[in-house]
Amino acid sequence: MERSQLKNIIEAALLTAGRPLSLEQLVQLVADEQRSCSRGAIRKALESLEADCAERGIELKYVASGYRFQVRQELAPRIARLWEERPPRYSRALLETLALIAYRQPITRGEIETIRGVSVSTSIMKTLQEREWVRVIGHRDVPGRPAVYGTTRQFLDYFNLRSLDELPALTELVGLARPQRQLDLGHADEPRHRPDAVGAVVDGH
Amino acid sequence: MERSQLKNIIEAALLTAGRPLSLEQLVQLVADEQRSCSRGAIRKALESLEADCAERGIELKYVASGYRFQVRQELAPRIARLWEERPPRYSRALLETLALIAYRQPITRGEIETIRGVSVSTSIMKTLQEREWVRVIGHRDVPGRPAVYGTTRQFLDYFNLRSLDELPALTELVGLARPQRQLDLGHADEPRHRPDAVGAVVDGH
Amino acid sequence: MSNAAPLIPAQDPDTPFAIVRGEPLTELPADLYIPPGALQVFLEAFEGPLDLLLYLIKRHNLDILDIPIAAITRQYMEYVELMRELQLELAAEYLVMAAMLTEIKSRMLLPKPVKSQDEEDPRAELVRRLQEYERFRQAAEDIDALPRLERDTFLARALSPEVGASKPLPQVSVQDVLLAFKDVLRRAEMFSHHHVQRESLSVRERMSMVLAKLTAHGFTEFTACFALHEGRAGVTVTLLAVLELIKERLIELVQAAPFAPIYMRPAQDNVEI
Repeated sequence: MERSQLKNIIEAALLTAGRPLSLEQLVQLVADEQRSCSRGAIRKALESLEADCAERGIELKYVASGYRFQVRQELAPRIARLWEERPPRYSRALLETLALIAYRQPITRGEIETIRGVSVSTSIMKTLQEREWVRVIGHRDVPGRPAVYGTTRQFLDYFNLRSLDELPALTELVGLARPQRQLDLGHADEPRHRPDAVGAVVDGH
Repeated sequence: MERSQLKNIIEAALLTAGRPLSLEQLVQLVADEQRSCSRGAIRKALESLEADCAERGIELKYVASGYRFQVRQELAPRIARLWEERPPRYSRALLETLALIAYRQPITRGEIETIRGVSVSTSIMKTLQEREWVRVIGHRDVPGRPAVYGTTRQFLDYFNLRSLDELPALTELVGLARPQRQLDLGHADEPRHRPDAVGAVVDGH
Repeated sequence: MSNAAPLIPAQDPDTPFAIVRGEPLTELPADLYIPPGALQVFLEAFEGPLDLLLYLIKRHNLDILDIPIAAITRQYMEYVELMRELQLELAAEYLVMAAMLTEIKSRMLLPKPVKSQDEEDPRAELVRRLQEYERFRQAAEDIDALPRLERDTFLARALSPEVGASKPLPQVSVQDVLLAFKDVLRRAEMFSHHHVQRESLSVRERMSMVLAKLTAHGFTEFTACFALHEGRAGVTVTLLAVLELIKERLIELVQAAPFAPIYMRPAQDNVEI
């Protein structure tokens, strides 16, 4: 397969899939009956496609589920004019719930409520799940066996992230005054939340 | 506006609109507050975009309702593998939204959200409109003048109906073979629980 | 709020201390002489007692690690009272927090004979919770600021070729639609007392047709939407549809003078009082 032909197939596939495609999926896609195509060749083609975009209004982006072409951020306001509807805005309650699930997964609804200090509405949990940003990844082995939630790859894709690592870092807890010192330590022991371990489970999906 | 910037906007617009764009629509889109852009300039940009595609896997096509990018015919068999691997299907959220529009039209997005108890994602409304099953048929005269949606001729055609009258009434559900239990399986959309893997994570936390 | 002595008078007047519905708020309505509506918006903007407390702490430029508990409790209680007076729905969590604050206050007042090393500041737990919540409040803002699809970027797509192996579209059956409808109604608890009548559907359909026509053509003569060849039943359906559209404020009837032809048009922006 010629180089340019390979590039063309990959470009066409990424533009029609309607979702990001992983390197693995691209390997399968371009594999011929006769011969397969190395991951290296595909990586090269992707790099070349990326370079082709340098001056253009779209870019090749690598997110959690793979590669996709998307509009450059600086053009987005103008492109948004194509639609009558404004982009959805999310409430603080929903974003705080999402943040807690993202940084503290696996987490139960009850635990979210404890940290936020208010109950979490069912419609927020439903909205997060319908968006496929969040899903039930198991049940905590305590009475009532409450569901524990985690974020999905679609969440990462939507927010232009490759992995949970790329989430903005949580602010450090500032040193507490004397009497609270111990509490502070108790907290600092907790590793800065890096749910890579969880990532494995989520990725398995 | 520079030539290349104009090209970039047009290219990005055609690649994201999800529908062909007419020259008129492009003129409006690129029009600035300060100055407008001649149809000639846009035609030139389109020609240049077309030329850029000469060696690529996609081409700029002019169809009845305007311009659009599409994958070259000769690549079709390759791309088709994408769908073999993962036949597309609609989410429950989309079907419920469609059903509410069909049975409750004319209806606003807000009304759909009230009944469903969940916010409706913009991509669902876009998908339904791109499929030409649903369209904006007016605006409700309340603050914000929200769009009201109704079903289309194409919707009836697809479902082989002469008129909405022929949509089954709810009472006919009784006669449907599909047992109640299967409905609840809808919840099984939720990715399946994998106790071992998750358990490990939960415990490890 | 009315006669409470301000805790700390000094604060930068230009620093927004709260974001209410996306708008930075640099000044709190100083007393009750503000329209209750505005206050309501303000109060509803709190995401719960922790949020409210953090706001009070910021507002008065307090050190979160050394909260003057008596003063903050008084302020907190004033808000809670205010919410009650305005008959805002007051989540139970606000009252639980009120009890917690009162308890901390009384423990702070207890004389401490010997200061033991292990003794914990009564405020410790509250401080911990406030800080924890604040982190995630910030994290939520950070996530909101990430470039995201449908707002800061859009997926680029090209059409698949038309002939041959074109991208298949998901298949849906009428049953799927009906089941989805039934499902959503059941969830909305409308199912038991709501049956869809064939008749009402034909009216619904006609409503869409009339509305689409008016949206496309603007003014249309009232009589023009009736197709006489449809017979009495058809005309009745159209009439019902028009009446329903008027009721739902989707269209309006206009008549220039008595006995002049009646026109229909899509509902306009009416002057709001």
